[in-house]
Amino acid sequence: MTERTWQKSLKWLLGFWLAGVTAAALLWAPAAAGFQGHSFRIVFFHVPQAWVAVLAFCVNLVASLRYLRGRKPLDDVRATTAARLGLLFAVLATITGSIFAKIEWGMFWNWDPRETSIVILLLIYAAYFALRQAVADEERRAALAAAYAIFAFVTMPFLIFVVPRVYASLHPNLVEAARGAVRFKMDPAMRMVLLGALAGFSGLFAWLYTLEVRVARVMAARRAKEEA
Amino acid sequence: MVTVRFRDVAKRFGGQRVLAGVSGELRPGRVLVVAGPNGSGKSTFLNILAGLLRPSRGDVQYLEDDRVLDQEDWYPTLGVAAPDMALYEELTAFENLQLFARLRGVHAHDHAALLEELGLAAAHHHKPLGAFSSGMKQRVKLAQAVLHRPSVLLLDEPSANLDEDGHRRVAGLVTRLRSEAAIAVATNDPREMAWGDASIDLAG
Amino acid sequence: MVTVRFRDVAKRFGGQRVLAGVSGELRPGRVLVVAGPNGSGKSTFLNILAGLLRPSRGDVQYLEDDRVLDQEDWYPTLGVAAPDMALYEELTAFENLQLFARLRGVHAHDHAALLEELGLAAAHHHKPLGAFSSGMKQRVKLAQAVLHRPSVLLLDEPSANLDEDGHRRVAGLVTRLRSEAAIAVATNDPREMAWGDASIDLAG
Amino acid sequence: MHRSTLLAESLAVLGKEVASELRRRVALNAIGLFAVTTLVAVAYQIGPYGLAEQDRPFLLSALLWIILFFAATAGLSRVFVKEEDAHTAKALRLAARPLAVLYGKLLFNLLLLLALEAIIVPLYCALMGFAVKSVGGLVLVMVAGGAAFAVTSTFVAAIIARASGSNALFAILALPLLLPLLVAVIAGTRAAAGSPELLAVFPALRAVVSLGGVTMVTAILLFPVVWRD
Amino acid sequence: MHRSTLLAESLAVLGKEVASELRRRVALNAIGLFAVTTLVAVAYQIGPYGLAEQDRPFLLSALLWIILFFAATAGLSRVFVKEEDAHTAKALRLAARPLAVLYGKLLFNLLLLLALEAIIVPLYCALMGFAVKSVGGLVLVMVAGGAAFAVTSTFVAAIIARASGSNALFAILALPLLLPLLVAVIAGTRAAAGSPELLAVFPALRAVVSLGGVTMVTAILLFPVVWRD
Ligand code: HEM
Ligand SMILES: Nc1ncnc2c1ncn2[C@@H]1O[C@H](COP(=O)(O)OP(=O)(O)OP(=O)(O)O)[C@@H](O)[C@H]1O
Ligand SMILES: Nc1ncnc2c1ncn2[C@@H]1O[C@H](COP(=O)(O)OP(=O)(O)OP(=O)(O)O)[C@@H](O)[C@H]1O
Ligand SMILES: [Mg+2]
Ligand SMILES: [Mg+2]
Repeated sequence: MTERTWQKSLKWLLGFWLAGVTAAALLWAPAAAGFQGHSFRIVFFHVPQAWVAVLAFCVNLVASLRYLRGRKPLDDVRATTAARLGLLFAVLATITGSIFAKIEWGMFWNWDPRETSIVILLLIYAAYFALRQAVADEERRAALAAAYAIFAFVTMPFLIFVVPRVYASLHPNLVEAARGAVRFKMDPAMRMVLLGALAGFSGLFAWLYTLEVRVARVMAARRAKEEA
Repeated sequence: MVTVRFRDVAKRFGGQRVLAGVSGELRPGRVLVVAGPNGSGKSTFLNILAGLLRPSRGDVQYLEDDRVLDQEDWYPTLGVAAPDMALYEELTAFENLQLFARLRGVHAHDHAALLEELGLAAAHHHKPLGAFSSGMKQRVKLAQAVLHRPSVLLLDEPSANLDEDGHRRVAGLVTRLRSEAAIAVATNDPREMAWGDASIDLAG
Repeated sequence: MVTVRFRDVAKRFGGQRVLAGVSGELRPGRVLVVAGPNGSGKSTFLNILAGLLRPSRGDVQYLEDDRVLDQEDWYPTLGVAAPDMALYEELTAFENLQLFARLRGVHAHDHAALLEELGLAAAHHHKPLGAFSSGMKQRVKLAQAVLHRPSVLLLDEPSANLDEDGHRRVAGLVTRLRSEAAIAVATNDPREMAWGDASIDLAG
Repeated sequence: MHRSTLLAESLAVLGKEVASELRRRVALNAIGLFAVTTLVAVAYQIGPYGLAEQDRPFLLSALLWIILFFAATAGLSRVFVKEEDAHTAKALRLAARPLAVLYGKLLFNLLLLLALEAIIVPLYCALMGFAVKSVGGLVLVMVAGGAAFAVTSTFVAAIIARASGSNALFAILALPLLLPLLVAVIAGTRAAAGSPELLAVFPALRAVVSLGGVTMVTAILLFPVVWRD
Repeated sequence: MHRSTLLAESLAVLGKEVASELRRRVALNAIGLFAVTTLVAVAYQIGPYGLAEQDRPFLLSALLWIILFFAATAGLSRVFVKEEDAHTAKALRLAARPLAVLYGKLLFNLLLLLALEAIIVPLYCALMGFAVKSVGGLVLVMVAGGAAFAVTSTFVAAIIARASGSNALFAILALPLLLPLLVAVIAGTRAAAGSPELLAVFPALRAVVSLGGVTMVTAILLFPVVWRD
């Protein structure tokens, strides 16, 4: 197979896979106890979205580190693309999470540590783009953005570990009840669909990511040709 | 003794080509004059030699006894004065020199003598730079550039804002230092062009 | 047409006497050269003429058809360029001129033509000043000083940082404007001293 | 020789501030982000459940104004200091009347502050569960308070920029200007939150308006001195 | 050709910052004015009796840190921004190692913060009737918190100085990174207020110190990139 047809068939495969996972999530997965009606089905989208966001931010970290070592413009493109997709999926996870929270907890927003952490994450990567916008010079923009991304990344473990420990004590009933309920009631069929969805969404991310990077590469090549 | 070798140094800013492949070297004991009209890239070129700007193409090497220096080791050898470089206006002339001496690890230095060599009378040594005249600031800037006896001296328009006497003093300074340093002078002033053993013209 | 008359203008900063009683006048159509070594008080003197500094002794009067102007009315008549005066580096050359034109109520002005008269090619008109070379900034500064056709023009080291061509253009500008303005030029440059019809030497 | 009107000059100064901000490509398009970040920083510490019922009006009003005051300070403090640091003050001093400089910068700060309020206040009320009984009253307090703050902070920023040496006393002078104002706007906000009557905010509003007015007059009288000498 | 030690260089940078600030006091005035104004206004509005008993330790701790946090944010970015505005960065870049610049400016910001805390904290405790059971614990939290705070603010200041110098951008970049720290120091302050045992503040202190340590190491590794490119 040539590279193009190979890529094309991968794309189709991804499409079928996602369609299958969606159908399974909505129709096949058994109802889970402890949830209002069918609301649990949102988990099959919510969790993969959150996971892809985390994945994307890790890709951003790696690309930023590589940029600072090698100073290749393409690594900067990689970092930006990953951050943009990460931001997108984090927003999606927040939206689905809020809908979930409305159904399960009765409110769209509760300042529960999970919600808080993801908002801060969103703010950090929004800040990343605000920084990029504020620097005109391309090299400097890339270097400053990479430095900020790396610096921000090392503070994230604290966001995830320190913050909930202090905050759970504020309104423990809400948080623990919700989390406890879900952890225990995950049956094998549900787990399978969830894993399938995780794989599907990861594939979706990989596709979007490579697409954007390829476009950027072509544009860079064309610009180089124009300048020469 | 440090020699600075530059090969095919080119620089573009966005779409604009500023330097188009300059090669040559700065050698101890010699003065290289960098000439060219306003906006021809003289300051850009000196910034690249100092390692403050990355060239778009080509490279710069600092050689000490044929050993190539890492870029972190360029700075201690360098003395720079330039129009787009200001000293601290809240500090006095003396405090400014003291600061730069400390930063560069120069201990026993007679700042007063250096300032007087450059024609800044003792009465002004303890006045904040914010209250200095343009020519007096320029003299302090030059003192800052040479106080640590640099092996590479990059002077961008060294006698800007100076009077006749100042001009002569800078010429004297360059003469005194040329035996121990590799010197580059970027200038628009015909009198300074005469200082050079070699010259690069960036015009056109 | 404005005449600036100054009588026995003296200035001390703290204990230091900078100007010791200078008298004379700036007359339309004439160029007064203010000479003297660095730190002799040339810029201080121009600042006093512009009303930016209060003299310790003596006074300055602006006379328009023998009417004495209030100090608030000095500014609209004045054009100033000086080394310690910067324009906005975030704004482009064009935007800077536009700003100062608006502030001075000048409506129909061809900024581009003025910049080109001063030798700044059109390619640079829409670049932020922060990316300008020292000589290019100086040209914009001069354009800012003259764009509102001032009746009193105070130029402090007008061709600092300029190349040969820039020098000639500034000389041309002074020649063009001398018929309509009273001009004072403070300078260290022998070539500029030749522009004057009269001169004050602050040395000593 | 031409003369510009004070209005045209003020607008030119305003335009320059806006252009510089746009060129720095930050303050204006990131203004929403700034508002949200600041809000989250506070909401995060003191969520809607963290407060006892009887404390809410006090604390929520105080917190809201701390946020707005901070936003004002962060945006404003540099407008004059930057002119001094970058040596651009001389050109401005020569070309513009002092009052045009004051008005231009003041207008810029006012616009910035009102834009921030428009984003921050509704979001804050939603996020913190701050139930305001008289929305009209709140709007009045916000607009009057925003204007008074813009005046005071602009003037204080000018003082701070030139406070070296002999002017050092001025910085202390700013305190009695700011403090009563902050107290009054907090009281006004609390009144709007606590009572559906528009009249309830009037005592505080009167204080805000008169303080703002007095500061404005002081600023107009003193600014030329601060700016030119 | 000579070489200075990193320590000597850092101290030289610190000395320069202190000397400059003492002569112009821009940062000091901006920070002090904000902190004192908000503090007094809040104290006046809320006062020592204004809060429900059970909420006091938490709310008072949170409020204290919110004031400190915003006050500091208004002034800390100046260390780098003014070098760019005044065009002095080039000389510093050529003469000092990047790390000496980082350490010197970090120390300066730390001193500024500690000075601020030394004034604000006792004043706050007195005005708000904030009874702290373990003064030693509070001091520990304040010092460690101030240090961790200074690290992130200084690093972000270096970034924004090279971007545009906008204070709004500083807040946008720094606040989200400082929030976990804010949570930890508030918890620590509450612990110090609630228990006479020094040990009580240790869990929070551990979080603060480890956060400070990790960000410090990262800042050391990344700073040369930010400063020189
Ligand atoms: C606005 C509200 C919400 C937001 C922003 C949110 C955000 C997140 C994030 C970021 C994750 C991934 C964390 C990780 O990978 O470690 C996650 C996972 C998860 N969320 Fe949510 N969530 C929200 C509401 C909810 C609600 C209401 C429920 C259930 C009652 C829920 C159930 C889950 C479950 C089961 C997982 C995965 C398993 C786990 O890590 O515990 N989420 N959510
Ligand atoms: N950071 C920058 N971004 C964009 N363009 C720049 C930048 N720095 C310099 N330039 C451009 O590069 C060109 C050369 O500038 P440079 O300062 O090197 O000139 P120069 O020869 O030193 O001139 P002068 O005699 O006036 O000092 C100019 O057109 C200038 O606008
Ligand atoms: N604000 C001030 N405070 C104290 N002294 C000052 C102040 N401004 C100027 N001086 C002093 O006044 C003297 C004259 O300065 P001035 O700038 O007028 O000199 P100048 O003739 O323009 O010199 P140059 O040729 O170097 O520009 C100098 O000694 C200077 O230090
Ligand atoms: Mg140059
Ligand atoms: Mg002068």
